[in-house]
Amino acid sequence: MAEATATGTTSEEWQPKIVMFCCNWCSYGGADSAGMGRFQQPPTVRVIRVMCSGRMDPVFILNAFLEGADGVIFSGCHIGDCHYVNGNYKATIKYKFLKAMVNELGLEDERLKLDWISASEGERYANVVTEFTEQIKKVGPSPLKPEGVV
Amino acid sequence: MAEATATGTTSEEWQPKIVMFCCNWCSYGGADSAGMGRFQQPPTVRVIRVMCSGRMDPVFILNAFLEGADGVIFSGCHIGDCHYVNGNYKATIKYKFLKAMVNELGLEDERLKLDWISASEGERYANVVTEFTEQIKKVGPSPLKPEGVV
Amino acid sequence: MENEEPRIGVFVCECGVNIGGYLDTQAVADYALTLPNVVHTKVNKFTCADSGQAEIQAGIKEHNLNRVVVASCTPRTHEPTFRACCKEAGVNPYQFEFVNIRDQCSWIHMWDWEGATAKAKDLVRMGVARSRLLEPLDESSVPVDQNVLVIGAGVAGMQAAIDFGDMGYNVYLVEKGPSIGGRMARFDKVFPTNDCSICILGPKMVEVARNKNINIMSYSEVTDVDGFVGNFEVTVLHKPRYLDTDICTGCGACQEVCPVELPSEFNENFGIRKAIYIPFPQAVPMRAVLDKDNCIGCKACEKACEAGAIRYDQEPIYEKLKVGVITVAVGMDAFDPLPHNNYGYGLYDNVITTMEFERLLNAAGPTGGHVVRPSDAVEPITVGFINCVGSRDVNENIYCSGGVCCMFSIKNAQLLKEKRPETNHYIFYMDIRSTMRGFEEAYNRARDLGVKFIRGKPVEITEKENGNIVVRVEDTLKGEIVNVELDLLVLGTGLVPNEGISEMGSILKLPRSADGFLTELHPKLAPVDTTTDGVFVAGCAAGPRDIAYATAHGSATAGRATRLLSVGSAPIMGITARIDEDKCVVCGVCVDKCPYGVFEIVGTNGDRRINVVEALCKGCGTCVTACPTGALEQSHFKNDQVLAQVRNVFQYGGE
Amino acid sequence: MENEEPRIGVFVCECGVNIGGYLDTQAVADYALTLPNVVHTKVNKFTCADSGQAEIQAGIKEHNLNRVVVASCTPRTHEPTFRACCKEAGVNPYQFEFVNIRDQCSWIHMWDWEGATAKAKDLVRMGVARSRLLEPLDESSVPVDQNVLVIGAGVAGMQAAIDFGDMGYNVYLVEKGPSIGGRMARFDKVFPTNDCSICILGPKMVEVARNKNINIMSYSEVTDVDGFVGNFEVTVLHKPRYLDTDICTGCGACQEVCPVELPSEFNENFGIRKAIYIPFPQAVPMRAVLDKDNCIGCKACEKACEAGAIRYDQEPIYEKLKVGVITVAVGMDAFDPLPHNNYGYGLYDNVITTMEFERLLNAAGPTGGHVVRPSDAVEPITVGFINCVGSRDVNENIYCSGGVCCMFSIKNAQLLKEKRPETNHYIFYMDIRSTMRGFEEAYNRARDLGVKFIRGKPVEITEKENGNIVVRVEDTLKGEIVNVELDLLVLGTGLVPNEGISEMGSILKLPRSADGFLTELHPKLAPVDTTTDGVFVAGCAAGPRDIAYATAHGSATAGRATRLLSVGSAPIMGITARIDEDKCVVCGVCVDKCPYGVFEIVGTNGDRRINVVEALCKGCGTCVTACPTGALEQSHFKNDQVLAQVRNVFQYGGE
Repeated sequence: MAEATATGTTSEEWQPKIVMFCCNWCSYGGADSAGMGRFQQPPTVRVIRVMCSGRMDPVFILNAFLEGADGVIFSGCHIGDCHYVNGNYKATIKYKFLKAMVNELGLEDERLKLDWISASEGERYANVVTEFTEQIKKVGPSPLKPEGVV
Repeated sequence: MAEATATGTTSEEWQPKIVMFCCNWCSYGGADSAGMGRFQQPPTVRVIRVMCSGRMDPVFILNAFLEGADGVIFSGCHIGDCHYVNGNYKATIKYKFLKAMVNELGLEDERLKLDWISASEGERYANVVTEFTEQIKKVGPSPLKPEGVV
Repeated sequence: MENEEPRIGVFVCECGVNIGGYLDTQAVADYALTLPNVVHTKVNKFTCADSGQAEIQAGIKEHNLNRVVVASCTPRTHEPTFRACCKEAGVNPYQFEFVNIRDQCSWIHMWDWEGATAKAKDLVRMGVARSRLLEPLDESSVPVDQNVLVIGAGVAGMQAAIDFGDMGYNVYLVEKGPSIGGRMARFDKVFPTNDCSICILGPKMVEVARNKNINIMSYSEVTDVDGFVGNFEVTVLHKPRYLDTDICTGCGACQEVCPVELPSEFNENFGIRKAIYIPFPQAVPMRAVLDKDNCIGCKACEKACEAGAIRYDQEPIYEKLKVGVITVAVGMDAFDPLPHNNYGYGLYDNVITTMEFERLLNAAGPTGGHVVRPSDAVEPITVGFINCVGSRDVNENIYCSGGVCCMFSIKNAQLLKEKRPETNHYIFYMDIRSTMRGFEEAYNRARDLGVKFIRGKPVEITEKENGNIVVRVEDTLKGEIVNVELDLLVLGTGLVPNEGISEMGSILKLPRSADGFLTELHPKLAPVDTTTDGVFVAGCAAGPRDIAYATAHGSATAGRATRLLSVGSAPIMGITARIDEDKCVVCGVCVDKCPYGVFEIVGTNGDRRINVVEALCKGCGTCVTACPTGALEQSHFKNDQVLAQVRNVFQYGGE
Repeated sequence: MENEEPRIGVFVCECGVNIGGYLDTQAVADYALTLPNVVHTKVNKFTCADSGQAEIQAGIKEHNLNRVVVASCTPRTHEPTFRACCKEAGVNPYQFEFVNIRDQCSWIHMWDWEGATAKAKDLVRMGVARSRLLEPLDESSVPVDQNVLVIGAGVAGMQAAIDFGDMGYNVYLVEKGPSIGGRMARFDKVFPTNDCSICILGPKMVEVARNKNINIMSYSEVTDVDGFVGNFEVTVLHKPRYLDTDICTGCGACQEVCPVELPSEFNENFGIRKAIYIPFPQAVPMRAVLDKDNCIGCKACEKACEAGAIRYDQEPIYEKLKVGVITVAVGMDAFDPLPHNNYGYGLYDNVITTMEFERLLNAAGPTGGHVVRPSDAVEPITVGFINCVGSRDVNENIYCSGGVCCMFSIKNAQLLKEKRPETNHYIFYMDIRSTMRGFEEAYNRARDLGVKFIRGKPVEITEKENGNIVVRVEDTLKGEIVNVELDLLVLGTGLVPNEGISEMGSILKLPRSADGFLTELHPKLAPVDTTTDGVFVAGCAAGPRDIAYATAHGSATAGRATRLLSVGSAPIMGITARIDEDKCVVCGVCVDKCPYGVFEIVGTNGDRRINVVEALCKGCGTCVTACPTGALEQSHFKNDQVLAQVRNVFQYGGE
């Protein structure tokens, strides 16, 4: 099992695995800015880039949970700043629907997060990741995680 | 004699009339800069613009004296800064020749002046004019001045 | 080609030690080679360098790759580079996949070698999974309309218009005010040369007016922009001047007779203008404008106008323009100290702003160039200037206004001192920021003239009975509190975004930065490009800067935009929405969801179908998410492509 | 038309109160009407304004004028305006005459109403006399070659080349170094975002290399430029690299085996390079270069080169190019503190410059990104930065380097603090000049990180036995002398003109300003134009500025120059030399006097004559003065035209 440490860090503590969807213009840029600013954060997040938070298909998020995600964040431009007029506003509507779905799946509310992060907010991006990681650590591994998944 | 005060100022003191040749790029610019900087000076100078101090024909200067000029200045870019490579250097050769001519005409040395003034030297321009005016006042009206000329 | 078995090459960049120093690049590359369809991997020192790209191209040839994955920095800066590299070597640029293991991995997990390495492997696995499903896309292009829109006719916008016009392109220069010229027309002198501002601007304004290719649309506003690079549809509102500008000669007879006196905006509300007025003596176009809100309807102007130009019943006109490229040069405003009464402004008569001082100093201004204090019209002897008013202030704006306000104070103190040597001047500052060419020399001149510089931020401003102003300040160089009594206090107000910038940002879909100004595409290397293709930004719309910088910016937008105009076509993204008509039930949800009008229902009854105008699509994918039948897909971000990434975040332990 | 009786109109400008406030404009106009051939006079409020120009044009029509005299500001700014105005109304632009009664009269005699009025009358009389003799001249034009020369491939030059190339023009990009990229390639990070410099520059370098319209001529120098706008003949020296660049693959095998170790210029002489070397890992072109001066001739490289690219006998090649426009972007140098041992540099090991610090900090630098002090290779704990080294200093350079050095220190202190939080940092400054977008925020971040800012110019630097550096400085905010002991001292060196700028200025006939950088045509409104038509200046060649500004400048030159390229022709002045062959004795004096090669003797014996290549003439008139027979005349500055002015300085009292 060469990949035994694939999810982990040097510490023995359990590290959650979080899927994060970022829009290309703001949040993905914010993730890059965190890098440029060297804002350190736990290596728990796997970012998937889409062009707009409006592209955030509920099927993506449900799939992430079914595959084993301990938490999911989706993130776009601040309201009013959408590169595509109002895709982020449309995303908020999906979010409400998804919140309900998450509960129906038997997952805790805290596992799904929507946050607006602009391209310049590198530090805030790092804080969001760090805080969400802590939050997920508190609620523990996802009950939906298929056995053997890392 | 409606033009009685045409050469004068509000004071009764004699005011010389000085002809000044300026190259377009440096000295004429310096004269403008004096204006922009509001560097006050006596209204004794009449500027004639040529493109380069290298255009300074001895005939212009001799004519100026013969017509009644109490003094003549010619001015160009500082050596090394000529817009036309080295026209100002060529002007220095004319100047030596002219100095000799001025003496032969029976005029004082002080009535002819060569000075390099750059476009940015507004204050220096005003000083040159003021000092040359004082100098000419000391030597007095040109002996070559035709009668009745103002 | 679409059914070709994927042959994927994975290139892992060390980026010097930027990646190589914080995670095990060789382990990542070795791991990649274990993934399905990966037939070649290589670690490059710098993948983006010529040598790195050569290695990619050699890999493509040697291993007959049809897909390339690069794990390095970020697609936001380097995707175009690698796409072009792939294309050159025969791999479709859309079958290139970027994996971000620097900005989003090595740089943020600098103390966790194993964690970073494991994450990089995950990310590469996700990228490879997506790569496998990527389809080749055609790069198409759209024609570029040869007309140009310049929004804002300050010095940056005018310069852009002149450059475009001189090149031979037809330019619409839209200015919301009644004359072109912008802020610079109101300055008395410009630093550091102390040139008379309108004297040097006037010829440029006339140059604009005379340019046969420039259509000046003054007193007009851009209210809507549709379309896309090369093909923008612009709506311009021509506000009524209430006169026929073809007939008006700008003689000014109307303003002579108008009985209504109002504060003059051009003179910063010192002095008056009439309800019908010529904006200022050098206005272009030299036409009157009637301020209907304040008109009392006496019709005196109509009687006085020999040309018969007055039209009380004029209506706003909306005009549609088609343009290929746009320069946005909407400029800035001066910080307004009134709402917070900064430093007593608005409370004490003899506290004025820099811009007000400019007009008082101006020979053509309301006082004929005599700087007088408002309380009693007396010419002040002792004058103070406070820098950074509204700038470098956590309560107002954090940013510095480009050193512009420092220079205004220095220039104005100097000019008044030269004009009236009996005056004394104090400049209260935090840092003197005389950075650009000739500025430091101007600062030295002011010092030599005897202008006193006190380093300290005033803590209290009080007014004496005689109207004098007392500034209480800690002189931080002397370490003592001093009280300086002044006849007049001038606030060096900073530069803030133009009041219309928020709306303009929305109309053009341009983001704004934390400082409120429009955001450039890249703060260093693409300073006049924007995130919207074909739209460029010049001058203070993209942050405070001085006149020379704004002018260069104007020309820079012309330089950048002409790349599109001169070639006559612009590439468009392949990531547009496509429809599967077999699945579509013509419910019309997409029609409503799309902000760009990509979709239209055509035909009737049984023949109804959705028509997709691909060139309008900007590739957000929102419609796909909304489509209830799955008939819509976004190329390059298809559901299965994104889901492949989602699924490959995880793996079974024994896999 | 030439023999038409002159009908002169004289327009006297009040320029608001700029003229009208200091002399009697109406009296001047009335006086003008008494002069021969003057048939119309008018006083305008602002002659240059739309309304004033309309008055000129109305005057031309009403009074059938064939000559116009305007008495107003200065021809240096407004002559083109009025010439165009005249031309529109049917008066030949060369029969317009400018009389300067503002800059050279009202503004300099502000307290002498009568003296100024009398002088203005004299000047108008002189102008009218000259006007009477002015001849119509054709405005001719020359074709503009569609090739472009960009000199210098730093970020400004690269940007210009990209923009020109994208427009479709063929670009020669001449760079004296062995790789493009310029100074920016050597920086570690760029402020204020702390982006990795080469990471963002690399793609731009590759973009240049990939652009099919750009011919990169690296390791080459422009040695001569002849000709004129649209038609420059350029000589480029290709220095020998001593290898065949078509064959060299940049593999680096040569430098592996070369036994000669030399200080690495790219790494600011920290670390080594070989006598044959690849300039740096991201170099474009990625080719080796052999430093023949230091080669020992062992031929190890020749044996190691599998491609067989080495050519020891390569000779310099001089190539002639023809181009229509030129962008000069020769950049800057960092101030060198060695000659004067500023702050102990050169005396004490642990005093280094900003650029040296950049290379130490750089992960791909000589220390792999470990900042160590030179004396003992220990990583310093306490680091000091002195700003304004070589700038704002009467003994070195008076000017400020654009705030660039302030930002370098702030960035570098911040980066090292983030990398090694145990370090302490002191920045010694006079004013912190964080003016541009995001700079103030970066300054605040550095403060928040704990970087200490001490306001004061160090007065003494001493070295301790352990190599530590003690900075003695008056902390001007505390008002006390402090001694700060440092492990390492970094000098924030200013920006100075590139060492080659003097020669470049001479080659292109461009003046330099007091600061040593090239002079723009106008410091505010023509920031990238020069006094030589068709030649434009970008980036730090025209004074210190940051990367964003330099990049915008590069695009701005493309914008300005494309005006000429796109129209395909450039107007040339009518004020050239003309010859009267009947008077010419073919003595050849003019041939020697003309610096532009306008004159050539053609024919033999009895058929010998002077051929005048008018397009080469720049209109200085020096040849006319030299011509012994009076055969030469300068159009528009003919002897009788100038003499008319001379004679009309004076008048007889009773006239």
